[in-house]
Amino acid sequence: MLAVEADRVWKYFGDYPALRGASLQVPQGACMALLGRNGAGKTTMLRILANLSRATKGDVKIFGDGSRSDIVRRKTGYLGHGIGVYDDLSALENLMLFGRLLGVDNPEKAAMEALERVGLERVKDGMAREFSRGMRQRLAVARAFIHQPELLLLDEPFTSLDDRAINVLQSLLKDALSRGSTIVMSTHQIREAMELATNVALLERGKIVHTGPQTPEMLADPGWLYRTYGDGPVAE
Amino acid sequence: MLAVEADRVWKYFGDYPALRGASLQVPQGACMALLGRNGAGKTTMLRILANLSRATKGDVKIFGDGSRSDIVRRKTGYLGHGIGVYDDLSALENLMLFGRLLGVDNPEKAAMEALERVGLERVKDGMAREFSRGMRQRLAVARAFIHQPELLLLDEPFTSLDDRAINVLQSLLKDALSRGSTIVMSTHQIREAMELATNVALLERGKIVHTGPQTPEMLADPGWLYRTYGDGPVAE
Amino acid sequence: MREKAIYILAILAALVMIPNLKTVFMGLPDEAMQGAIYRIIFIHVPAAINAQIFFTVSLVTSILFLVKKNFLWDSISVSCIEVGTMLVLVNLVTGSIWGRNQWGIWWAWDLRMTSQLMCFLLYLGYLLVRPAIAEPTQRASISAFVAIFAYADIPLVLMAIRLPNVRTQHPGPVLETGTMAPEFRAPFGLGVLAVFLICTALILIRQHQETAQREIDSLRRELHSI
Amino acid sequence: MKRGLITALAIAKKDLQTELRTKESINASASFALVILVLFSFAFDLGREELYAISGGMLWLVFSFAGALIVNRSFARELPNDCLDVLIASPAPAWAIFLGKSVAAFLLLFIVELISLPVFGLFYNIHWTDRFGGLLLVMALATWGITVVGTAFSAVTVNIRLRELMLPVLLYPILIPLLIGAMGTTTALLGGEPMFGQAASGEALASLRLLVGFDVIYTSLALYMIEFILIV
Amino acid sequence: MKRGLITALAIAKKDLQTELRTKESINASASFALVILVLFSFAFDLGREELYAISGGMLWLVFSFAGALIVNRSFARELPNDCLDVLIASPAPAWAIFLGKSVAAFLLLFIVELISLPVFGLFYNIHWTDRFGGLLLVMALATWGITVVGTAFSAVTVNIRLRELMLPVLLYPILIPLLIGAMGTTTALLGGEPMFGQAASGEALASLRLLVGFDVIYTSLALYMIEFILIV
Ligand code: HEM
Ligand SMILES: Nc1ncnc2c1ncn2[C@@H]1O[C@H](COP(=O)(O)OP(=O)(O)OP(=O)(O)O)[C@@H](O)[C@H]1O
Ligand SMILES: Nc1ncnc2c1ncn2[C@@H]1O[C@H](COP(=O)(O)OP(=O)(O)OP(=O)(O)O)[C@@H](O)[C@H]1O
Ligand SMILES: [Mg+2]
Ligand SMILES: [Mg+2]
Repeated sequence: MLAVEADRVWKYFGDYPALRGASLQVPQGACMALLGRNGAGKTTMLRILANLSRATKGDVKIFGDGSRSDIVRRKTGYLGHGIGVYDDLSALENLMLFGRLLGVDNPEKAAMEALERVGLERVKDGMAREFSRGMRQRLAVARAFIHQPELLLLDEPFTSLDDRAINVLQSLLKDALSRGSTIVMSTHQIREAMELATNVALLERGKIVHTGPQTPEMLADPGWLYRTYGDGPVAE
Repeated sequence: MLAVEADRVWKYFGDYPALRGASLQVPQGACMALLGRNGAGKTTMLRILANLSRATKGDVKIFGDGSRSDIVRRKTGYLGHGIGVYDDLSALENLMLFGRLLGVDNPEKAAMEALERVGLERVKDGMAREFSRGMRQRLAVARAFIHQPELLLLDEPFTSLDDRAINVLQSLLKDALSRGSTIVMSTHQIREAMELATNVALLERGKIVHTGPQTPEMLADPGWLYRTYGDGPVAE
Repeated sequence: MREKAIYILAILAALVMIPNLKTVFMGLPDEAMQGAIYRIIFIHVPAAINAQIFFTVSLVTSILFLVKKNFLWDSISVSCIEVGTMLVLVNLVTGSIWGRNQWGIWWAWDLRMTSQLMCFLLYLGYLLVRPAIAEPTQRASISAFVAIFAYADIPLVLMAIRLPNVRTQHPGPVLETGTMAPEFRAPFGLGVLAVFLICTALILIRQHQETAQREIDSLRRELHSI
Repeated sequence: MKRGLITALAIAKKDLQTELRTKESINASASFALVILVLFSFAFDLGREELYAISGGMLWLVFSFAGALIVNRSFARELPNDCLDVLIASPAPAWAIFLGKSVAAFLLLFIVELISLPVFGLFYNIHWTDRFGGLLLVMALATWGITVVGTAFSAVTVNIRLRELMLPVLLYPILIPLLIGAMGTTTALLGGEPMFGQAASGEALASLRLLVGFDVIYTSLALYMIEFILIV
Repeated sequence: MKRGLITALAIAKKDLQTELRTKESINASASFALVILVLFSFAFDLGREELYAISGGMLWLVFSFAGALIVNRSFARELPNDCLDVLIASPAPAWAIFLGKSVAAFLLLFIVELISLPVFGLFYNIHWTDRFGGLLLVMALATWGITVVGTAFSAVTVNIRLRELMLPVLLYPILIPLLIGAMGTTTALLGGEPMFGQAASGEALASLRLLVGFDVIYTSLALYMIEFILIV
């Protein structure tokens, strides 16, 4: 079954079409890297998939369900540019709150487990405000994972992280993949993404111009994809 | 002469020392890549060099001048996380305003030249608000360059840029270097930085643990520096 | 050392205050026009005078902080202002009670009362803004700035009953005009001294807490950053 | 429905927890109310009779200013780390998020009102204690109206620039009927008129009906429409 | 000094340009002023005499609310793209940045006042045209006081949570003497008293002196101290 199925999705901001009939299929269990230049529409696409924004035209089905029922929403985890946790709550309180909102059975237990997974159990009562950037990002990951989502939507998850934080995040994502989750992530850091990606999709000016499995060329040379399927890096 | 000379600089945020006696020398005409993990103190250091923040202890001299006179401030350009241009002014108005503030002789002429350098002369009357992310970043670069600064301080300039925008930025920076300017930039994207860097400095927990010229190892393997001089990527 | 100073101050305060309270309540006769209620003056005025003293200290230490950037000055400022604001509140409440008894109303909007209320609100603003700023250096600088601005009200409070063409509901000056009965003067002076001693002890305690709190905060941050 | 209410409760609890933990917002709004009361007092330097005549008006002006500040934070509180996105993406229904936030704002504003009322009585020498029950009823009804409409507009304005400017401009005109009702009843109550029974003029009852109607209409409207506002 | 003034002018021009281009803050604050005027008219259902007695008070309340909205944006306008950092890093002296922003805020508030004054006259049937000169003088002096202190506090609160709440809490108490002066003089002027000459009561002159004193003290204090809070 397909985890994500977007069929000719259009999204207008005013008169400007940020997406112009983008179609995307992500099989279950895959890790899809959504690549594309600045302004190509990656964030827009992910927000539509996460039901944060409505497509102007076109159909989006998540796990075969086009109606955005809360059953589907309970299966998705979203991590955008912001970390999505409250600065004035402790790590544990944050996770318990989101556990409750996401309909997790035992929010406290789930929260503790999530904290352990990201290695924050020691500081569970610390306010998120006091965390360093790396810790905040981990808390955000724990938050996005707390309900063991079957579909993870990540917008530039590696931005501004150091090598060590990137490793932690990658191993968490690998874990999730091995449990059968599906991942869609946008990124400009192609090398880091390719460690995980099984599939890639290339967005250009609101259209998907290429989708396919990851190939060795992409790993070896990050620019290859753009040169082959996109319009290449031209000097302007 | 040294362009930047920081001598055992301490910066306390309250009682927390973000910098603990960091010393940094940047010779004139060099491009220094300031590397370090999240929270190491890169941003703090750059802000002190840019006179946006005062060191608690220690001396900072820019072009041999420790007093932060406005002559020195006129020689520095700073580009932080934010792009530092006004959304409701046109590209030209923005640059003319900053030209005037920076004491450029003929603000209008300087602004037009700067726009040409970054390839925005076509849209000089467009509001910055309407620019795409890549265009905004270029405008920010033009802003930081308008007074032909002899010292450029850049905080993670490559973040969230696509390959093409990175190329444009890199060639601008190479230009500046060839004109004799000095650059200090922080970054996590070591590969992109190494294209330009002549020197590297590694910050760890508020101390500079290594400075030296760029070597081929660094180019080939971005983790090498951390492993050799830092405490290496340990699993936590 | 600090602890000793606090104990000594507290003991001194007790030594001054207890006999003085005895004089005030048992020794002095009721006042001719007001009856027993006039005894409020022995807390109403010392509270105001001490508040003004501590605000003045905070003005000086705020300026010192801005110049020297040493957190010691900041911690003294904030302790002085906390205690001073409490004293102003005491002054306002006792004044209101007195007014209710004398004039039949809790409050009249004359210049003295208004300026004193303004003083309370200004320093309350200081105490509100402080915790909203997370970064300590910034917090201390901004606090110092606000404290200096707020102090501009103090001369107004003092002048309020001394301006030639302003009529106030509040009684005029009694101290420097010598209208205070001679037997009231000693207990009054001792009252001022007692409040001063107690509050200085409080300020020392608060100042210590403030410093300790900053250290704890930074230790916790350090722990987190590992 | 049940899950929705659980969500609403969780959200309300979270809002109150963060607000009351830092106590900033409640302290600041209470002192804001205090400061405005003081400002009014020089602005309207009136005799005793006239003071009573405008007492309800003043009180509700202060409450509605404080209310605008409180609801302004209602959805804005979700902005810093993009928490709003997470809430919307979660299975929590939009109306439950909205309801939770309205309840939290209501409680916060109510606390501020309870703090300001005695201060108001003191400053203006107005007796309010013997009509406290009636006042509480009016306060509860009108405060709910202010917060429910305010929270709805807070959701509308959360993503626009100049949020803090636009909110009052949108909010106050809508609140006018509610405020007229609340002001009238409050003035009557403070003037010594009872609310029910023989001596009541009937106007108070009419005002109460107005308040209830306002609350019912706007609460249902907001609950129903919030979905369309939050997801664009 | 000369370069500082050029900078101040450039900053003031920039602020006015962005403001007048989008007209956001001026529209919002003018409509806020109007809305408040309308609210007042419901809240204070008074006779003609009493209206004149509180006219100055009402007017300055409205102006100071509108002023708080305008100065709130003064430094906040620099936040979106971290423009404030760029300003501070530039050779422009802090006092010049501050001065430029104060001037811009002054002009904006003055425009809003000039818009609201006739509306006020219409709503409340108050004649103001024959005392326009005196009113202008009072407005200029008091508005400068409001904006200079307001801009200073806008710099203080620019980076703190709850900015829009903290600013009025800090600002209004400091403005009390200024507002008392402005309100008194304005009421007298609207009541028909001339400001100078034989028939003047002398109080107006005392108030003017108060306003000038306030302006001078706080302007110099702010210009001198702003450096310490902008660069930390
Ligand atoms: C809430 C209302 C009141 C306030 C805010 C208030 C405030 C003050 C203040 C600030 C002082 C100045 C102390 C100093 O010189 O440093 C003072 C002094 C004094 N108050 Fe009050 N007061 C109030 C009510 C009253 C009432 C009702 C009375 C008596 C009927 C009273 C009698 C005095 C006297 C006799 C002094 C000493 C005057 C002097 O020589 O300075 N006050 N008050
Ligand atoms: N809220 C919005 N209003 C108007 N235009 C928007 C909005 N959001 C995005 N856009 C426009 O839509 C286009 C796609 O934006 P989007 O953020 O999806 O790009 P992206 O691929 O995520 O780029 P980046 O790599 O820079 O993050 C851009 O041209 C952008 O300017
Ligand atoms: N304004 C501030 N208040 C309190 N602490 C701060 C502040 N700015 C920075 N810090 C702390 O100082 C340390 C250094 O921060 P800094 O931003 O300089 O790190 P960095 O090297 O730039 O990290 P990153 O790679 O994540 O950008 C961190 O622990 C951070 O939490
Ligand atoms: Mg994006
Ligand atoms: Mg940084």
